[in-house]
Amino acid sequence: MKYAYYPGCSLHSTGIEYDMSSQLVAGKLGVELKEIPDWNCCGASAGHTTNHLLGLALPARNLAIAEKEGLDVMAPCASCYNRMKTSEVAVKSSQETKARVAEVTEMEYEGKVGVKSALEVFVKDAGLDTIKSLTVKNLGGMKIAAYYGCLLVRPVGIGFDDPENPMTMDDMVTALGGEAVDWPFKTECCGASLPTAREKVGLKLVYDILTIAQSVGAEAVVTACPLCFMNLDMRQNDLNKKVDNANFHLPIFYFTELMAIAFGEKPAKAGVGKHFVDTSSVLAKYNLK
Amino acid sequence: MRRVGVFVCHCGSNIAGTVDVERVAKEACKFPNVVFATDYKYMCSEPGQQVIKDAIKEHNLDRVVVASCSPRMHEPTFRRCLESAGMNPYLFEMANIREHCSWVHPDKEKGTVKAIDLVRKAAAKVVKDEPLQKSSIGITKRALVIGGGIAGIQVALDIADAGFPVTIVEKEPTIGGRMAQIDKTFPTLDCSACILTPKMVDASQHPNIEILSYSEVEKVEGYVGNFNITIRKKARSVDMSKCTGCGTCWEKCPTKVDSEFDMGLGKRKAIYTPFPQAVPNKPVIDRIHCTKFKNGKCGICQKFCPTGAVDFEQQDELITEKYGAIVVSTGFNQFDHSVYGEYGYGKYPDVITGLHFERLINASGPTMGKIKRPSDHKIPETVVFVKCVGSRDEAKGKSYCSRTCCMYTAKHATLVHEKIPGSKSYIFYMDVRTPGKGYEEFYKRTAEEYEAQYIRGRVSKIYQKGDKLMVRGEDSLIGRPVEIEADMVVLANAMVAREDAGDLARTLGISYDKDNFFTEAHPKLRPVETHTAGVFLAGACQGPKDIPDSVAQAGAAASKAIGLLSKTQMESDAIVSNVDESRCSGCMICKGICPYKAIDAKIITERIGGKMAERQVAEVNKSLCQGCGACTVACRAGCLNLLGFTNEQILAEVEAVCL
Amino acid sequence: MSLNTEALPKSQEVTASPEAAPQPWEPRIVGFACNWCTYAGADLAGLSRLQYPPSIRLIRVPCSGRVNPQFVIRAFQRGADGVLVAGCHPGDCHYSTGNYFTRRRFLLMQRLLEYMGMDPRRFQARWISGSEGPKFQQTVTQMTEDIKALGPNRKMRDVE
Amino acid sequence: MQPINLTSASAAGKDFVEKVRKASGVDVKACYQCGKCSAGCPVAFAMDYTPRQVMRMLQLGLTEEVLKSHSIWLCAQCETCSARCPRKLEPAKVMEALRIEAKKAGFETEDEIATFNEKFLRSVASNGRVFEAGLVIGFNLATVRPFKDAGVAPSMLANGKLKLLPHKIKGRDAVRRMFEKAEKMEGEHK
Amino acid sequence: MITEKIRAAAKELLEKGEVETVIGWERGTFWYNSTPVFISKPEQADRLVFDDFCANNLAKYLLDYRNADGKIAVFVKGCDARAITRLIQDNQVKREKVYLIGIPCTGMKEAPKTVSSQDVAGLPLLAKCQSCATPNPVIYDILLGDPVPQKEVGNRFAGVEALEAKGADEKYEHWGKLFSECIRCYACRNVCPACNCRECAFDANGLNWLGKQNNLQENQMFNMTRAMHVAGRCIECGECERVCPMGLPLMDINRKIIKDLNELFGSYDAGLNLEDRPPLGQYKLDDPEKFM
Repeated sequence: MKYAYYPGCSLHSTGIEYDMSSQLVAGKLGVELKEIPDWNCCGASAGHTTNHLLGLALPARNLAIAEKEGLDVMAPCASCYNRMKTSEVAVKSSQETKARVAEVTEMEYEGKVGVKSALEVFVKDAGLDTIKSLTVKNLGGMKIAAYYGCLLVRPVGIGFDDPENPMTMDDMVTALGGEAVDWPFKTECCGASLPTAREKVGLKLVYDILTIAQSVGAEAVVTACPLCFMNLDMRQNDLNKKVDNANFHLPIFYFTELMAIAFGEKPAKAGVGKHFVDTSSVLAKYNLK
Repeated sequence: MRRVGVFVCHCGSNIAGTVDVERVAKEACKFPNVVFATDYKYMCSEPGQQVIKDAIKEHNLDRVVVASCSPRMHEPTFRRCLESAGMNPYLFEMANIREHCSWVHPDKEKGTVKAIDLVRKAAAKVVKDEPLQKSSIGITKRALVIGGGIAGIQVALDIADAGFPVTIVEKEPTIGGRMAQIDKTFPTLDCSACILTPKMVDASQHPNIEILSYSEVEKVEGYVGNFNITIRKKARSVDMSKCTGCGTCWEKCPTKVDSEFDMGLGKRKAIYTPFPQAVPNKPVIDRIHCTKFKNGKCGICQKFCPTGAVDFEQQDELITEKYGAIVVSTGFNQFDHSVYGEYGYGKYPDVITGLHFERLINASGPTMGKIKRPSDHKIPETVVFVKCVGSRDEAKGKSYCSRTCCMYTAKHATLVHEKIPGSKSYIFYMDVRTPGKGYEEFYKRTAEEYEAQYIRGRVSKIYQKGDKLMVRGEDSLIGRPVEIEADMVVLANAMVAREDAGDLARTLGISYDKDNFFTEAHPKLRPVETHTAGVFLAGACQGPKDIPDSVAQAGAAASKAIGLLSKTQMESDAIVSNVDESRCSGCMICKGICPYKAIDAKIITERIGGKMAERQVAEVNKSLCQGCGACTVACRAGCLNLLGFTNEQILAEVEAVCL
Repeated sequence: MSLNTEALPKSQEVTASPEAAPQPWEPRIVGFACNWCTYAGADLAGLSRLQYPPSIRLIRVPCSGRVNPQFVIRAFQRGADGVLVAGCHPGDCHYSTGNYFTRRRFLLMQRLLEYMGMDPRRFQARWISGSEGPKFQQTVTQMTEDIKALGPNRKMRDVE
Repeated sequence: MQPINLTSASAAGKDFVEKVRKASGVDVKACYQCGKCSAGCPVAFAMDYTPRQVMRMLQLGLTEEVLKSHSIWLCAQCETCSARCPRKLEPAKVMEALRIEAKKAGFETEDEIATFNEKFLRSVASNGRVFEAGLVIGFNLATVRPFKDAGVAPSMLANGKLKLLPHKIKGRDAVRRMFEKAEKMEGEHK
Repeated sequence: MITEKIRAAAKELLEKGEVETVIGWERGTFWYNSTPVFISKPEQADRLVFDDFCANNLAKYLLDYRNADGKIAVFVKGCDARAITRLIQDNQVKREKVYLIGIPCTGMKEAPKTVSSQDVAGLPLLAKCQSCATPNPVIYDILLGDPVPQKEVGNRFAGVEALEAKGADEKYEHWGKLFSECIRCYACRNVCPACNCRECAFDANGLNWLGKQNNLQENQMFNMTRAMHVAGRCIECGECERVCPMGLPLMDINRKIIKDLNELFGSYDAGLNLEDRPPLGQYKLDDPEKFM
């Protein structure tokens, strides 16, 4: 299986671990990733809340480049995936939109290729049995809360899993030998740019998610979005400082990091050393160092 | 040469508004055979019909065309008018220039042209009309009630009191229906069993009522007054004649199964009666769970039965009976809220439905009337009620309002306050709809005396947090999101049709709407009849409704059935098929087409070539024929013709319309 | 005695140009409607004041099973530009099986008409129930548009 | 609290509602004010008007008041409301359309969020990709909190999570032209 | 050789008085068409013959014997036998009143172009025999000669498919030209075993299904209505095409109907077995609804 790889801006900076671990997992699963040459930013939520057509055109340019090589796109970041899927669906469903987007991007995107999120490619398409068979060091029952955020599962028709109770990552955790904890905040929003742009509001959302995760006894949280990762990982000590009796030490993982480790890669190579919240203690507990 | 009179109706401004009625009348005069044409403000009114009668006499008319509304509305009216003027009512045609013309074509010029065409069509057909007579058929003076809930029982009692034998066919092992599961009934809070069980006993003891419980209607043939209905009496594995209902069998039976009657909150045995006051109080063996049927072992119930009533070899029994009228009262199902991911897909044990709650507060329920939450049997302090679950929700549920939830939720809140001192109940609502007699006062009392906190807003998410249920909503009156830590949540699920309602409708030949509720003949004027003569509706199977409305409808349906059965003869429609025996070659292709088996072969003798010879021809049984006309097309030689819609009449209409 | 082929109607389609003709040409559609469903659906469309082009003339029959394919040919002969046969959805027929025969007869008839050179859009059959007023309105509107595009029907008609 | 003159408000509101319908594909008249969107909205607690109230203000024609609200900026576009609306409406799309209209009308009630988005897009327009470090620093300076989250900078640098120089893509002029074109074409989404 | 068997069989039946009449073929005025013959005495049996020109389908003559008392014997080729089955299904002929003598048929020949040449072998098979799918009779009391092998028929709907592929106007042009040549002599109806009504709808006065005018649109009405009437009854005996004085390709219409019937309602060939019911006389719940 060969995909046009769309890392997105975060995977080259704040979400570097997600890129590293995705490459490793792709190697293990035999998925060939060919980075889209000269890809541009998908505009994320800033784009489509400023100019709707721009919000469709920015991802369309990347899709057009991928279409030239006849490859479907794989976008690990949930926001990039959501934006590209919205553009793909819009262009496919209306000739007029296709024409207007083509006019803006000055490139022809016919809609012959589509976009898949990393979760779809590495878990759903690969299949749980393949994952089980590749697991060398299983997670030994580590209690993990799978956090999907919103853009992977909503809106209906764009999201690829059940908007209220998605299970793809939970199944992956079980397949890797971990214990996927059932908790109600799988798809509650982490606030995206709010923790940065409007801290008081954004932090409360992160606080609620971490509190519930802790209350169900999760030893770690796994996610598939660099923005959710950054909010949950980087903001823990902000919360510990700013909110009394908040004491969060909940390691946050990318699902590709867990897969890489379970497939026998050295954790450091997967990038777990770069997190804000220390992951070594939980990894040691389940001798995954 | 015929003498046709054309009468164009204004229908106030409904027609005259967008059709030039005078011009239509003027044009009508030019049609062949039309000798008189006029227009009048309201043709269907008394004076309007008088205009027709006078014109018939004055102009010696032998055919009448009325251009007004849909024949489905006033064809009978004008036929009676002709009859009273001494004319055969079938020498009459209508042109629908209202529903099919004035109301749908705003352009007056085009509307008028079309109206003229429609009148020309009617005039062309009326010329070919022949006088027809109705024939009369006997009526089986016996009624069938499908569904033994409160509505079915009430219908049966009313018909039986009028002196006609009634059979109640009930799918469950006992009659009583949904009402038997309910604890108290609004608005008077009297106990449901206290007002239902006496009726059930009356029904079982009434000389005119026969109860076929644990039975279903398999096939319906025939037509009004002469239905023959095949009923499948499902095998109870208990001989009803021997069983005394002593209960030894279900005490000794080792197998425990979730009781459907108790909504899965309590257990029942493999041999069981759904609830103690069951009528007939004779058990049924659940062959899916009974170990005897699963692997041949056990059989304890047979051993201990004092009267040897248990009979494992009993088979389903098919009986066919003749009935004159059918009343359908099959009730409703509760909406399955597992489609709501935001409410936990039905996985949270303490998120229950209204019927579950009814079983909890019911004295003969699984918790003997104490409200204990299913997960850990603790008595809930904070109870949250969520209304409109599945109702008024085009996205995941039904678009309609289920009418009864506002009242039964208010009732539940009252009972929570009474049964759990110090408890607090919150009710999430969009609108409180309590229109019945004494309903609004009942609702107000819940809020004032029973401290039920009403919050206007739909609940967006319910999730488990520790042993509490977090309920997130918005109080849209002050515009603030709210959150409640509840011990138990009761969802007021929508009323939906039974899952097999569609199949039953097809078996009966009655129509049903997009939600599988049966369609009444006319929403306002004929609410308990259906388009199929002789089949009546009562209760929630026709649409969501509460007990008072169901019982009222039951009375109405019963009176309709009694009206039908009280007739000695019934006139069958004159629109029936007719065979031209001289041309019929006896190929009998028509026989296989007729849905009512109204056509059969007969041998006639006639003189052919100088000697008498026998020949087979088709013959139509006028009382069985319902006038669908499917046979007329199958007959290549065209010897089968449908009176009132003959080939000549329809060809005349086609030609008139295509000029 | 043989017929001269000039008498053969000119079969190329006369495309009505709406702008030119003073009064835009209104197609003439003959509709056979079953009394219990489609006729009631048309009544409901009237009750709900759903506007549609005045091109259709409904002939009421007790059941769609009463419509003889020869009526359809006769309608085209006498100048109909389009014919619609409409009845209850299979399974909902008031006479329980009437429309099953309609379905078979008109599936065959539609193909025969097409085989004889009649444009398939001119002959339609639809299931329209008593509660589907909007569907009746859309069917008539759509059919009128299709036939307006085709222009008046010259085939199988009285030879002018 | 002045009474709302509905006659003038709803007249003016009518064509604004039509503009919102064209931009978002949502007919706000269909909303029956059940409040499920507000109940599920993660940031409703911080809003001046809950999503339901925003829809109500549109129904009543209070165009300016709604365009000056904080809610339309705080909305994180997480689509929870659209996924659960019983009338199959999409309040998220309405919020998006209102934010665009507010920007056009010059109202940026949540100026910090508006600034963040502008900086984000300016970085994309000039580099073709977001230069995260530049964005954060630019945003902090613009919001006069130069040292906000400065603490995390060193460890991020060490972990290679912060690039000091933006990566300018070859096609950045094409991307810049896209911004201008989209601006010119009024960005209407049919 | 078959002719001796035929004569012997006929003579024996008549001598024993088992049948009143025997219907067969005899040499016609021209050597290239044999004509039907009705014999009632044993000695007349010698007139009977079976050669390459016995194309007539004798089944329909039984309609004239509806009220005759006593049995009738009739010689039936493969196609004729299917006609008998249809007539029995339409209650026009009682099985017990007919004695069927089956003859496996290798196909009848066309008349020669030039009268003079006597070369029989070189003559091509009749159109209807080229695509014959049932050379051996499906119903008979006795069978003269052993069954003939079923020959490869190829796609009998090729003509129909070629026509179907044409555009609407082309098809109308094609059929318009042909139907304008139809002189409405009704030979096709009179020879067709499927058309077994006592009085045809088109003959009945007062029932103006069909105008008496002999113009294109009435011809279209006649031919299309006949096609619909014989739908599910036509046994592809091809007689209508053979007897049509104007040489119209009538089988192209009937085969179109048969093709559609098979495509739409499942494979069905008329007259193959007695229990079949014509497709338009029944329905299946899951019938297709292509354009409804």
